[in-house]
Amino acid sequence: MVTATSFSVEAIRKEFPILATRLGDKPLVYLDNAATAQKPQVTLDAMDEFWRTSNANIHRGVHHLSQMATAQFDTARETVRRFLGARHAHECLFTKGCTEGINLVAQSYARPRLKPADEILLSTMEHHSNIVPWQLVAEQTGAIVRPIPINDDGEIDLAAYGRLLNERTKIVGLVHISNSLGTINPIKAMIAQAHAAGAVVLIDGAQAGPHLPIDVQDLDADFYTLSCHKIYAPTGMGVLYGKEALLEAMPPYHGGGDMIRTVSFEGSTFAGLPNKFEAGTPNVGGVVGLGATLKWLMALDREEVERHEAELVGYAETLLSDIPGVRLIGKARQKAAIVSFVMDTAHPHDIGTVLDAEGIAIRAGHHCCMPVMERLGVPATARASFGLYNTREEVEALARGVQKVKEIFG
Amino acid sequence: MVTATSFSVEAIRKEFPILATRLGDKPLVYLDNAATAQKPQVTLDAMDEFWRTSNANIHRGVHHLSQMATAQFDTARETVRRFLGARHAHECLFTKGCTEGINLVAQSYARPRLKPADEILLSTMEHHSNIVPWQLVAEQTGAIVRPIPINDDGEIDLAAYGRLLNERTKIVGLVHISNSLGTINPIKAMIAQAHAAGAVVLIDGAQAGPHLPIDVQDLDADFYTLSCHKIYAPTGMGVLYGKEALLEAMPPYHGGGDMIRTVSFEGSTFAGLPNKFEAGTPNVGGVVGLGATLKWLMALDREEVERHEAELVGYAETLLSDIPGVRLIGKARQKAAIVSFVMDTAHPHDIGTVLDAEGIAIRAGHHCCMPVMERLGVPATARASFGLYNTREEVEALARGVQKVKEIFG
Amino acid sequence: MSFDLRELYQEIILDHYRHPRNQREPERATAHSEGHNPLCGDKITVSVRTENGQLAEVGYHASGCAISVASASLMSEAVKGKPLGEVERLCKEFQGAVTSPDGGEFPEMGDLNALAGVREHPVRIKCATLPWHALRAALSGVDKMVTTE
Amino acid sequence: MSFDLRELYQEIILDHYRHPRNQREPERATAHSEGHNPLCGDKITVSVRTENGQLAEVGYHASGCAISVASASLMSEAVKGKPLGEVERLCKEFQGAVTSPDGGEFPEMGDLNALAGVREHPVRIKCATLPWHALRAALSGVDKMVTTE
Ligand SMILES: Cc1ncc(COP(=O)(O)O)c(C=O)c1O
Ligand SMILES: Cc1ncc(COP(=O)(O)O)c(C=O)c1O
Repeated sequence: MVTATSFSVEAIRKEFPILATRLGDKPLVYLDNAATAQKPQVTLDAMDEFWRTSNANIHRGVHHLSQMATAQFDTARETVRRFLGARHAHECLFTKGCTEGINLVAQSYARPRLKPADEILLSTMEHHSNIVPWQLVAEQTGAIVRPIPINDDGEIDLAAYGRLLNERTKIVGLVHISNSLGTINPIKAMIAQAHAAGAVVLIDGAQAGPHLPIDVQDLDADFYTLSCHKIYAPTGMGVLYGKEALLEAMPPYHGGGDMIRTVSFEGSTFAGLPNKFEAGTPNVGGVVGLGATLKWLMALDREEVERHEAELVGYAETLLSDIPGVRLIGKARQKAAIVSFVMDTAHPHDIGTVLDAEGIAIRAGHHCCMPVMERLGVPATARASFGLYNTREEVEALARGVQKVKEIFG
Repeated sequence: MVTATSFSVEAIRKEFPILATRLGDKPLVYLDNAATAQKPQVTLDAMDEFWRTSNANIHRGVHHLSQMATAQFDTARETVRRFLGARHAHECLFTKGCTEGINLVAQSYARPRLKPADEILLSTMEHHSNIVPWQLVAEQTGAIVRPIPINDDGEIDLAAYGRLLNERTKIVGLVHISNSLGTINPIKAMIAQAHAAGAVVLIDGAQAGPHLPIDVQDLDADFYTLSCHKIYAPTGMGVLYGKEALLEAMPPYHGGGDMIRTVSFEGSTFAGLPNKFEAGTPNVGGVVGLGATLKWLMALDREEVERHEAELVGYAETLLSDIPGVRLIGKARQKAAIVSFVMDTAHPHDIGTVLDAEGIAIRAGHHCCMPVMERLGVPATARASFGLYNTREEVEALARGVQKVKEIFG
Repeated sequence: MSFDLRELYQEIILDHYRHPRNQREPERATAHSEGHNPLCGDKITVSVRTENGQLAEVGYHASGCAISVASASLMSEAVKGKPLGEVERLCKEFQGAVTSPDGGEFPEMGDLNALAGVREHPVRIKCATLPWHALRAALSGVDKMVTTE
Repeated sequence: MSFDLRELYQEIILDHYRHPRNQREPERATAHSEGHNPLCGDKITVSVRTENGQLAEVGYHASGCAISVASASLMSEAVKGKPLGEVERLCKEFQGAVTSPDGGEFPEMGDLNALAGVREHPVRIKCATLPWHALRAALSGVDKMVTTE
């Protein structure tokens, strides 16, 4: 079956050196993209070039290298602004990861504001990164964390959400795309509801970044986080978007160099955005790589990328559910890039090992989402997650691998 | 003048691609190493190789790439352990920078423990990164930050330190090597004194990492931080060493993936060291680069490196103080790798611009050390800081550049 | 990458996985312990009854992969009724054997030898050792919650 | 990298740096403002006396590099005694001119043209604009503390 699309997966694959890997006599089939994505040559080149020609510390240098490094760093922030559709570049803060972004909001926005009995609503399908920071701040402030239930298909129960929202709701934390189930949540409507109740919303966009075009202004998100290594960029970086007015009203998070205006032992004053939240030397080389990656990604036809990935998901669901004893976990009507499943006779961990022997990389476990596993009554799942470079042939290899599991485990 | 040393700076220079840069008709003379150091080829190769052959998320993967990535990551931590002389690898935590390490200790160790009127002693020559986090925690807890005075040469006043220590002293924060003056502080003795008074000591080793062999057990440091990008490794990483017993007694810092044992909406339990303090996907690619860098550095004859750098400092001090109108700032008896100076007729910022036109990169400003500038009565200094690849010829170029400043400014 | 999965998933392993022996709570248990592998979600509870320096009874409840369940089952058969000193020695020997780098000779340990294949799968070693950790914790009576982080 | 430093450090700049004009607190000042460049430590206080819609007096105290001190000194000469509307226009024109990408024509602004060279030194532009920021802040009477972060 040939699909008529001008998006050429074969051309894209050539841009990712690691995809040519062979494991023994098998080609690598990388279906662990929700954990981390591979990096295109353009990203590796940008970083290498930076280290070889422009490396210096930024912002405080009068010399040539420092000016080059600063210009590249600032350009990357502007690229991030475009990627998110933010109004101002200084609303886009660099963090060390999506997880740090959420912790920053919990500690710097929520902790000084929350009072005992205030409520934080989180969906049952949140990643631990969007649960534990709120549990810590709840313990520190006396606030209460309440789960928003989901249905058996892995969709948020919107009626229950409406009932849970009330005047004590101060914060709502929602994953844009679930990393364990692939569910795309209707966050725009949910944000509007939360705002009507007077709550502030943080969207965990870790899985949305690689798969959907994002427009934080259209969504009216108060905070939005990205995990850069999942968007084909290097490790060690996240982005925290926050509305200017919210960020300005927050106390600094880390103290240190670059986030201050003046320091004396009598007291210090703080810099404006974004510096107030970026104490210390940032990951300059990584940010330059991030900028190159996002530029590359935005230059693709993202609708075609979405269509391609949706086709892979559909094909995988069809092939897998045709295999007796395989059960798909997560059947939301709106889904992206992720297929979770279990088997009657084999534990996900064993599925992972058998597939690995076939050169196929998937993930087995709770995917940092214990509450959703508990809710859906499975200890763990096997998860295949797609990137824009995956192919229908790789989906077929996955299905053959699962047949192999059946050969061994019956 | 030829020095008889088997350490070959010429050979070392060849390992750093950026050092071949020419700025117009001038060779790059990079003397801004205290801000950030350049990266050797071995580091760039290790990272590139990682992205091309082994990139995956760590710890939770059953597949081949994830196992390779995990093994490389864990090996790098063991290399860090050796670099610091720590007892256990799990006492060495990866952070996003030296600054984050200090903030982690302030928030996770100090904040829950400090009571009103408890005292935090910091030397007057601390970097803002080792002042502001303590001011923030002092404000949060009612504790008091007290400066340890320094003398006109830029050395800690040890008698005053002895007098300041008392039973209310809970924390002492000390920079191992001052980034603005180059002073090497007598931290081993100072740690022993602090311990005798019952205080816990954090050493800011940002500048010591590249220049001195470190042995945290010999020093008996409670906490010790590194800034990896200053040790010839990539940006976006720091190391926080903490004694096992202290780290174990501390609550987690960030909540998120990998730092938990179990998560449910009723409550979560936390993982052991080091995971408890490493929520979220770490900077895997960067850590692999760090490991390669430290291995490379440890394979050098570090005594010869020290001797070479000391010679550069001595030579620079001689040449610069021979120029009328130049005044050295910081004349400690124990110094490393850093020469700060001012001129009668030209502001440091203008010195920096004139040197830049000569291809010479130095730093001008307060070096994130406003209190020490205030104390020594200068608004800013010009700072030349050396790395192991700098040469006597470069010191001579610096002196010629300063002559040029005099030609313009008189 | 091409290795023989039959080496790992031997018939005896699959048999113990499908039909775990001694999977029950022993009567009048004298100690319990819970083992946890947070990386893959494996969970095991081990309960023991010691009498006169003997491990009179051992039972468990295991929820996990083939390797961890089979290891628990094989363990229960290997240690049941043995003097406590010998149980301790066996635990040590087994844990040493599976965690030793691949290539060395695996000691002669009867049916337990079926688990030798995990040495070629470093990430699966913790699955094999989890029940043994839990058993030792139950016997030592100190640490009631163990993990294999 | 090879550029003519004489273009940046013209004699007129060095002269104003060494002998800043109007560096004093004006009598009966009606407003003050403090400017700060945290990146290099430049500091300037600008004080003004406005009378009948005129900038009757302007003084400052500048501690900083040659560019910022000379810019303050040149500014004080350019704006003193001017109607406030014209001062505002001049501030805008100057700030626009030095921050516009190098290459465009620098407008004819008398002695201020000596500062055109900073356009080739992006990191030094803030030094040149700091006194002007501070002046506008003093005149607007709103923001008493400005920075050029
Ligand atoms: C002495 C000292 N401490 C702390 C820091 C902060 O290091 P980083 O910016 O890498 O977090 C620096 C570097 O600027 C330093 O020189
Ligand atoms: C939905 C979701 N949120 C948060 C995270 C955490 O991202 P990181 O580990 O990059 O901080 C992840 C990735 O594991 C994720 O999938």
